[in-house]
Amino acid sequence: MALLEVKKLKVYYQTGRGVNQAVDGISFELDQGSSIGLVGESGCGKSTTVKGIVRVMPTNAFIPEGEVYFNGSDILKSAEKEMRQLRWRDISIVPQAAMDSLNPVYTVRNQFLEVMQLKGDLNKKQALVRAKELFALVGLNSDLLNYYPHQFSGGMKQRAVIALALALNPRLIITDEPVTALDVIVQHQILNELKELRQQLGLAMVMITHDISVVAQTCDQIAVMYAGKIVEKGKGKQVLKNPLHPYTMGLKNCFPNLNQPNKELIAIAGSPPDLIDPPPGCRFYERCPFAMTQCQLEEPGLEELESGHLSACFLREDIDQYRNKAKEVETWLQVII
Amino acid sequence: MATSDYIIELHQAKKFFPIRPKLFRRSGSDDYLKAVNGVSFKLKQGESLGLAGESGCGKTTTGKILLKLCAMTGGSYFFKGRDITTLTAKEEIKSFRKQAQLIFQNPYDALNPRFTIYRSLLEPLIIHNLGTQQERRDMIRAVMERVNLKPAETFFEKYPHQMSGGQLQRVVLARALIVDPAFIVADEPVSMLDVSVRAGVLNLMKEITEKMDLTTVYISHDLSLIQYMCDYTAIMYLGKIVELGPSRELIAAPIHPYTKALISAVPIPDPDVANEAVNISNNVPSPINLPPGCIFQDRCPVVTQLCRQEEPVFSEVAAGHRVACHQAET
Amino acid sequence: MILTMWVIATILFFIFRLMPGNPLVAYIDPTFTEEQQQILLKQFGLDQPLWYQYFVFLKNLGQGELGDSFFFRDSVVNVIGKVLPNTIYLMLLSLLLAYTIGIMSGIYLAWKRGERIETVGIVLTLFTRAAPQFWVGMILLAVFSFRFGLFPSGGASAAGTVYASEWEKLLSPSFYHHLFLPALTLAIYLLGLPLLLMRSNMLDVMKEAYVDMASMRGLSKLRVMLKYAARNACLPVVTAMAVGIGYAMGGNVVIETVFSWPGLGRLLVKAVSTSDYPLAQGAFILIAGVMVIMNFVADLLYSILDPRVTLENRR
Amino acid sequence: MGAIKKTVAGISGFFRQDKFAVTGVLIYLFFLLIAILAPWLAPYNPHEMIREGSQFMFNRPPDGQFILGTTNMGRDIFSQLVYGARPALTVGFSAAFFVMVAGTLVGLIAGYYRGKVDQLLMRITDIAFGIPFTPFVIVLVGFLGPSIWNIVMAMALLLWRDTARVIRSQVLTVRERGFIEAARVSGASDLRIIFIYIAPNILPLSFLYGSLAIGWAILTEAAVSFLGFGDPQVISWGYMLNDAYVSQALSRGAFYWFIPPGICVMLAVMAGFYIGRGSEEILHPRLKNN
Repeated sequence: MALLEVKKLKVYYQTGRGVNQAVDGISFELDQGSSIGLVGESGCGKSTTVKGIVRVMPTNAFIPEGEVYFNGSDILKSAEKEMRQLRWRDISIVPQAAMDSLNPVYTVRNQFLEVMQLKGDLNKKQALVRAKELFALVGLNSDLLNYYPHQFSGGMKQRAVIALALALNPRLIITDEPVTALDVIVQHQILNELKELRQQLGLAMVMITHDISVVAQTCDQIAVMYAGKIVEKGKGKQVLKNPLHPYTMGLKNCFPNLNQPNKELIAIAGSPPDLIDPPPGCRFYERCPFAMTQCQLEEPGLEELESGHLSACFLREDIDQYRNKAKEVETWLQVII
Repeated sequence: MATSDYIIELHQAKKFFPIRPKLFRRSGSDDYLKAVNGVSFKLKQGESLGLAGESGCGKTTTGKILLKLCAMTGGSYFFKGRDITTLTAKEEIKSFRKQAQLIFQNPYDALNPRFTIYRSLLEPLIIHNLGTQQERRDMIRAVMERVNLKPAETFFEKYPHQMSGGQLQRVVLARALIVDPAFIVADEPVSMLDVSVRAGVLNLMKEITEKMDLTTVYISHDLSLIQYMCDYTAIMYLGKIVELGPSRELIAAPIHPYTKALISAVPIPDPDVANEAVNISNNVPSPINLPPGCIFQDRCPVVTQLCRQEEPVFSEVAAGHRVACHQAET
Repeated sequence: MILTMWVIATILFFIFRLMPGNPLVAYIDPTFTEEQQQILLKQFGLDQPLWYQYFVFLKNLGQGELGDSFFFRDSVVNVIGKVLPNTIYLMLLSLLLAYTIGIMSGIYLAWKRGERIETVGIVLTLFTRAAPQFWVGMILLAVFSFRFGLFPSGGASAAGTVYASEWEKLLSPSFYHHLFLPALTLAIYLLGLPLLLMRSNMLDVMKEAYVDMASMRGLSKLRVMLKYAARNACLPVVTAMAVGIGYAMGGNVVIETVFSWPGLGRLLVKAVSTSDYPLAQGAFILIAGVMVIMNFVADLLYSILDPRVTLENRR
Repeated sequence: MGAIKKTVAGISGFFRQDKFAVTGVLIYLFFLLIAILAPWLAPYNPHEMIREGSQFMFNRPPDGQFILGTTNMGRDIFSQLVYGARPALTVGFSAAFFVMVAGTLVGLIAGYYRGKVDQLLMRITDIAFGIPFTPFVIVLVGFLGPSIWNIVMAMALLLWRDTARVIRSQVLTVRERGFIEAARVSGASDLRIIFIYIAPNILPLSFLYGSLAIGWAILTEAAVSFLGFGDPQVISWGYMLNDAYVSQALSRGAFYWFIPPGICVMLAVMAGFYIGRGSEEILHPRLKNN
């Protein structure tokens, strides 16, 4: 049984102009100890997905349908009180803005002890011992516990937030752009640490990022999101080496690669559709160089084309040929917005 | 004054910020944040240089110095053979402003929210008194088409909040180009844009600067981007350039231990490439009171006694490739 | 701070000396002869050149010497000293009421964001801000004092009562009976600031990542609201309270007059209307001094309460 | 279904926000109309001691003849109320105008030039903040003589301070924004940057403070008149309240005398608050998207 199973989850936002279908029916599952990367551009719904899973959402967000099974039970149906029990004990989060996720007017120690005493049923002494252990685990000096968050550097803060996420031995950790704001060297170290900690503690992880280079090296599985939907899902290697969806192919062209100085960058023309009134067919239709009439009318479902490798696209045969075409600039110039 | 071969000649540029003394702390004489501490390079027409480094290394301040947006604490800066630091006459400053332009990191913030796109592009023409009414309209149309905002008229009356990030960055580029500059500084030009849009803006900038033979300085934390865009790369650390050379050479065969560490830390979008170990510590010393010797001594894996006593000279190891490291000299 | 005080004192000096309106009118019997008037002028140093008067004024001010009141024929310090405690009691009680109720209601309204009760609350608060204080006082007087006779109609003590000491006054129920209506009026007026400030700070703070994260840590909503949102949101309110003390001193003028409360504000009004300028000057300088000090205290409080301030200054 | 409900709630909420400003403007238009039409609306001369035959109409409760009754001197309260709109609006708008212009200019210059200029101007502002407002107005009016223009001047001398401080901090933020740096890079002069780039972006804020100042000014004029330092030639709402207070209207329970002027003051002040709240949204449409 999978540890986390998200089924057709929808998270919508109520806005002044109408309902924004930010996350529109996404499904994925995650086994104990494995990891998945949700990759996509801003506004594709990856952060909203996480908020929906743990149900800590802005007041104008709501979940019209979907199921989220954690350890076999549907947590979307559980009461807020039970949900609160689940948060941090079983599912913890390393947020996007780690810098701002600690309360500036309390010491780090205060915030560690609070979680462990209230949620972990430890007494103060035990909690303090545990806090020191956690700091050691992420490579921070335990003296730093007595400091205020603003006295930490970006990397230190990120480590402290990771330590806090591990405080109650959760089974699942969700990291939202965990290294985006950091310098490359620190970024590199934190990613490696996350990977080691995960193996050491047998944690499952959902990682959210816009940067395919980051998931390439940290996650077993990758799900590529576009405009509120998962368009492609598979093992890391499958998705990055042999993409099935034209969007993934295009996305790969957008990243410069330090090892390939001659690689030419190719942009994807246009921008994602307005999710308040999305078009009926494939949401990538307008920007897709291989779009067909069918794509405009009908929405392609996510289908398994190779073992464990799924794509939501009507291109289901001869994908190699398209993949090669997608590497050429001319292909993408044909798209007229 | 004789014109020089070089568009940009920056020599030992320094910018120190005084640290405000605290009420109950005795203030030492050395309380300066040395944001830029002796940066030198020269650029010929059409050449491009990328300034890379971690946050706080002084790359953005260097960019500001190049645009005369902040006064230098020390050093000299010649632009087309003219000493820029001593410019005082309003007309001369204006003429420099016409030739040196800036592309911003945040396109959402770089345009006046109360101006239409047309008005934003008209401003530089009014300020520098270029063209007649009709000519101005044609110039604006031409420059917008040049940055692929076609048909230009459909954008004239739009406000910045009605446009996407990629389109805005094109407008910003157009605003820089409309006065026909010789030199452009681009400060993290795409870091605020979505990945799929970045490539378009980068390619456009590359194409235009090459076609117009513009001298450019790119400031970025992203080495892969700099390699893609620039002829030369300079790696900055704590206000100094530690290594400068032709981009591909520098990235393929880095010499300075800091450059090596930086390059090995860059994530590669390829699951087959094994993730190299970075072997330097992550404590960046404060740029306020630095010890004597090499600025990298505390983090360097190959540090020697010499490094703790003497500052290495920034010297040439190959044609156009300079490094500030004692190990590189032998 | 001392500079600010000096400038204010100087402005004040010149305002008072250059004003038309002969201060002697209030003091001198019209039947006095020219000669007698001259003697009085000399007695108050009014025959000296202006610059000389200015230096004497500064010197005296430095020594805490404010001259003699024309009207009360007593030293200004004494006159003010007698009424000052009353003003302080009034101010403290109403600040306490206003800030306790204000902060709590502010938190409550932020919590009820977007609900009908929020709009109602805000409109009601705006009413308290917009209603003239003295008018609110008049209504309270007319209803509770004159119509129902529940509270005395003015003053700080029942007619004929003389307290032997401040302590005796503070222990007497009659004093609080007199204090209640003016304090309530002032509190109603002061309430709006902490309430609106607290609410908008709460709404800002609730957008911060650490508040979201606290909920994600599975902490209860009440705990998140109080320990995370309210604790951070109340910093500016606490400093506003320091500034509020200064404003309350100044704002008392009207309320003290309505309730005939023997305080500093009423004294100032009386002094101005009788052209008793040493007294008016003294009262004004005292109120201004409190304001200047409280502005300074507010800055100080802010840096003490917020651990980030010292760092952010350095950036 | 829930979605539709939420949409409706969202839209009506949006209108509710704007309604504030509309209400404020309507209230001012209403008072303006009353002020202009006062001679036609008021049944009596507000100063006139009305008598029927030889009988003075002292202390008459409201009836068909005197809508709001008469004062203890036999003056028609309703007529006084109508004429009271004139000084209120005059004081409110003239003080607010001065406050807006002076405060905005000081804030713009201090915020843009920073350094010594800023320090000097902010020191002056600090001093203004150290002077207690109501006592200052009372003292100044008390000695300069009770005239409506002295009241306006006394208020204007101090009220600019809030606007200046807020505008300055806003200017400090705006001047760090990219488009200001862009203007500087394109060689725009300081004056051009201040008035063409920065000023339009802080205008909503100075309107906001201007409209709040209308409220404060009306309120202060009422307080000063109540304390007896008002212009005796002018019948203002504050004067009416003073009249009622000193004539024992409270003990007589003559609510019809002192309730209406208070409500008028309150409405006028509220209208200022409402416009302040709304104009921000009208002039700065992008705020709505967030």
